[in-house]
Amino acid sequence: MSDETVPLKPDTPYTADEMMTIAAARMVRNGAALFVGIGLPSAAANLARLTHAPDTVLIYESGTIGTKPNVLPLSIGDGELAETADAVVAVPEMFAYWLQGGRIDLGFLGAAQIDRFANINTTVIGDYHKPSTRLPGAGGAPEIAASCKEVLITLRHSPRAFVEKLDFITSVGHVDGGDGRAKLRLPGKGPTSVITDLGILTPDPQTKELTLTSVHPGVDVEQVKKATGWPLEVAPQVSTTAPPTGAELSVLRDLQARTAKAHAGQA
Amino acid sequence: MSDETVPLKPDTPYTADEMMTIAAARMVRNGAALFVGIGLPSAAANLARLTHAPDTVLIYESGTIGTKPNVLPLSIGDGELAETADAVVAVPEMFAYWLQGGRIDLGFLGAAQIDRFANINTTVIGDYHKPSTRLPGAGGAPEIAASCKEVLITLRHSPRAFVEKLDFITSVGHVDGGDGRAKLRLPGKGPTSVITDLGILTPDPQTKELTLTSVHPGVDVEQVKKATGWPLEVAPQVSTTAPPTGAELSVLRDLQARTAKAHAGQA
Amino acid sequence: MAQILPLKEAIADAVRDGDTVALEGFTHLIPFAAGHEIIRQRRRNLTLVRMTPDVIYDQLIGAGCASKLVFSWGGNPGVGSLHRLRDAVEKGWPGPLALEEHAHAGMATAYAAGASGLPFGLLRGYLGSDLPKFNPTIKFIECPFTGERLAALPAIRPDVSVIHAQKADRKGNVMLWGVTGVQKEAVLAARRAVVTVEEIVDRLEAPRHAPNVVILPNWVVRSVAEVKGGAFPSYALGYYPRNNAFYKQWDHVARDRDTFNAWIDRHVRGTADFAEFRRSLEGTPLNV
Amino acid sequence: MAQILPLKEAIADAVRDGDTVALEGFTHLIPFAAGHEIIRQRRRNLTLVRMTPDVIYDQLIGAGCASKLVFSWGGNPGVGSLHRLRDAVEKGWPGPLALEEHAHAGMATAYAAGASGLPFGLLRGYLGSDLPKFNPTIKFIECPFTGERLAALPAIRPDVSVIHAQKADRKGNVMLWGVTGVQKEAVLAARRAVVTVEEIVDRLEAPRHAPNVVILPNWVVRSVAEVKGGAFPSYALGYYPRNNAFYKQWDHVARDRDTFNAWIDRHVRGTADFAEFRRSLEGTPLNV
Repeated sequence: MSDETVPLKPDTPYTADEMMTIAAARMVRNGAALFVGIGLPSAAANLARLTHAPDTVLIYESGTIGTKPNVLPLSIGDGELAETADAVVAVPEMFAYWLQGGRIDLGFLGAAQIDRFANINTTVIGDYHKPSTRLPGAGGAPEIAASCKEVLITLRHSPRAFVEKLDFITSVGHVDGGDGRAKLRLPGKGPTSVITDLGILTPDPQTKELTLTSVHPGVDVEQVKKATGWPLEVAPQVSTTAPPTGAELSVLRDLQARTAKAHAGQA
Repeated sequence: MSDETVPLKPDTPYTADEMMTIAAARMVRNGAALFVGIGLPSAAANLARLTHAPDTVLIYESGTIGTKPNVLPLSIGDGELAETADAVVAVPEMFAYWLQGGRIDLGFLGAAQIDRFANINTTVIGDYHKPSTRLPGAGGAPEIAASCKEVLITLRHSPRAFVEKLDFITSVGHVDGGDGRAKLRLPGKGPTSVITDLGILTPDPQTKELTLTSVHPGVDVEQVKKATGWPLEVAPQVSTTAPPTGAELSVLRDLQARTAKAHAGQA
Repeated sequence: MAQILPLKEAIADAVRDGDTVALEGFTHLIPFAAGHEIIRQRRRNLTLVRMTPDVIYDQLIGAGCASKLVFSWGGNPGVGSLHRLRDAVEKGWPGPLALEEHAHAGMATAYAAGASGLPFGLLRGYLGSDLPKFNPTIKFIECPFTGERLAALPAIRPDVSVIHAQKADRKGNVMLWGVTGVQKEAVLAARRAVVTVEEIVDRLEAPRHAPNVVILPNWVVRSVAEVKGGAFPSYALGYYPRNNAFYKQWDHVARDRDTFNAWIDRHVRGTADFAEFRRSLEGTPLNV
Repeated sequence: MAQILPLKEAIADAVRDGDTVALEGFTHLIPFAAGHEIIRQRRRNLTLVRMTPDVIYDQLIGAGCASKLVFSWGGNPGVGSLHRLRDAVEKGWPGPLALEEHAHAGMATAYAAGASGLPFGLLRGYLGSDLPKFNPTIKFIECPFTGERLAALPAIRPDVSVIHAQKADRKGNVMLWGVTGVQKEAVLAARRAVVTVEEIVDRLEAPRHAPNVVILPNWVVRSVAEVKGGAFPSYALGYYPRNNAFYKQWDHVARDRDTFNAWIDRHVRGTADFAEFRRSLEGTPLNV
């Protein structure tokens, strides 16, 4: 029996963030080419690479292709990304030849706000010209969301994040639902899962409205509904996410411990 | 007294091609960035670099920037061009960032046919669909002619080459004369000299019609008129090109001897 | 042909009040020393351009050098907000800051168009995003072959681009490697390009296994200044690592206007050059 | 993910009658061995694409593999005409050859558009030239910002692109350097990419001072075939020089249809692979 399949002892504590990261990592198919944002997406992508998906090709928008960092990068262009990459290319090439070229299997995005069609806001909270909070902005997200064959989104669940109406549409998911993407002639199929600290939402095959399909262990459906700023669709059968395995948890914790140590000073 | 200024002994024989190459080389300003075609332009550009213009930056469309070949390349992408270059870039970058980017001072072109406004044909003799002679085609010439700050053209003088009407306009010089280039919003100022084995033609400042301004030693104006397929404009004062200096001739001959030796077999 | 100049002269020569200035870098090789010199020389009313404005842009904005920012992602990477940028946008302090906001793909394309001498750049982008509603420079055109809608952006042509590189030779030819972002495009798109380097050497040679080596010949660069450590607290691959602690500590300095002002006065305006700036940090939480 | 295959299988797997095929290379690293294998496998009705069709295209055209040529400069560099290309264009032998003719800048842009997933590429080009009169794929559009006329070309998207490179590793990651032309763009623009290499090594490392190193990860390549000397008579920087004598001698072989046929029958169709082809040249004027 390999480490992979050792179930977690029932009383082992793990955090909701760990569950979210692990659930996201599991969605990565081995061998896929991943376009990875900093933060939660980067942690999940690297966890996948260090567990079940060792041949995953990690691509950061800084131009690093096939990178294999030993610690999580604090920034998207850390030296370790360049030093462990199969190839490093200029940023215009990255966006033109690699992302827009349609060769990325999976885009991995975070968000400040998301709506029921998995459109996301990373620009402002409040009015654009008089924002209550000025967020960092689009970065690579609009074209990652448009051009990757498939997109995963990870963010923490709260009514402030899961909103009826975005303050700003930075990047489109399924637009206004249905065939909204097709009408815009967007190349990729858009978000296929939203992984939160409470569960997993999946777009309905027809309406493309996000639907709760899985809750993490110990989370109930009502809790997720309450954390969602619109009347949340719930699948007829809501499964429970498998809890972290011992292997998943220890690899993730080792990774984060190495990372914390490295980032404490120069890294 | 340096070698440069040693005059050629009056009885030293030199060929018309040598005179043409040397006259063309003299037009290169030291320090200029040159976009160089294979053949006569390459010989002239390298001669300039090896004589009065050592800081000339030679650029070949194969992507080699600041190359310093010891022998003339047979092809535009010879290994020596890459090995002696300051930088080598991809061909799309060469055309986009370097040529179209407007940073090349001088383009150096050959031609099969030329007309009175220094438009050139390197495509076909005869009808395009039923050519009597199929030539290699445009290569980089149309955009070299359009985008370099200034263009020099070298070719041998004959009524078959200097024609009333081109069989095909591959690359434009001064279009139909006057402000023809400005109307097309072409960035560079176009051909400023045509250097042949008989003399030098310069566009009239107003009409842009090629005008004979210099004949090589031993050539008379009538001879040039006869070798031109249209009634050639002649400047009020036609100067005589200074004959090759001993230094020019010996550097050119050494270069061509090295080249012939190198190209005899593998090179 | 590039002149080798002291940084102070290179900036004085190239950067004027009201200029559009791009200090580019994608996490790596951020031209901090050059940015400080712009603050010291009290340039005003600059339009600052950068895909990823980070701490040096926070400093330039907080110090009152900028009236406009053209950007696609503005944050302290891995840490959070840029408080000076936010204060300028949200509260107009120390002055109003106009924004021209893009996505990365759009800005990269617009820089490449600038480097290419094209009036505009073309991409599959911005479809469905609200960005074009707030940035009138983003237009859409129809493909003449397929009828698809594609985004069109005017070329970025900065008056001045400033980058930091690993090396130059004595003739001013520049070499950089690793993550090189849009630095080549920024230099080629600019009317004037200033490059700071870790060292000036007799002969340009990349270290073995250096990835993505980029060479900029001296005739596309206006001036080169040697500034050892000039990308601190960012990193220079092969020279020094990123000082992540500085980026984290910056969050505390930048949160408060007075703290920020005191820091800039003491460490940037109050020092003669980057070496003195580095020494002034000794014993402070932002030290190496 | 790239498969490592014998060349015969790689070509049989990737190249079909009627395909649009680009065997790219700019003087350097011309995929001669792969071109010969296409002749041996008697592919027909190919649309051949290349900026600089040279001797291998002369051979493919003379051998009857092609019905169309998309190109921007067709000659034997430094020597003269390609007689088989001219015979096909001027006399329709061995069959008619349709031409789609460009300038280099246009083709480079169209390849880059193909690699970029754009439907078309944009350039300042072709203004005043007769080329657009004879090539209806060249259109002009107006800049939405300045009103300037710019050329627009449909992206080149070959069914198959074939290049030769210096090295691959055992996973099929490819490395090339020196003059790399439009090879990266051709590979990324193609539906299927086949790469022949001088050698397959355990670990991809560029030699010291190798200029312009390009890496193509294995997941953008369909197959890799090791063919030592596979670019002969062109050159592979770091491996062998260009055999200029072959190019000069080719002029004599290609001038006459019968001489050409006999040469192709004897040396290409009559040999099992590239190694045998090379041996068959021994004692002939086209030998190394």
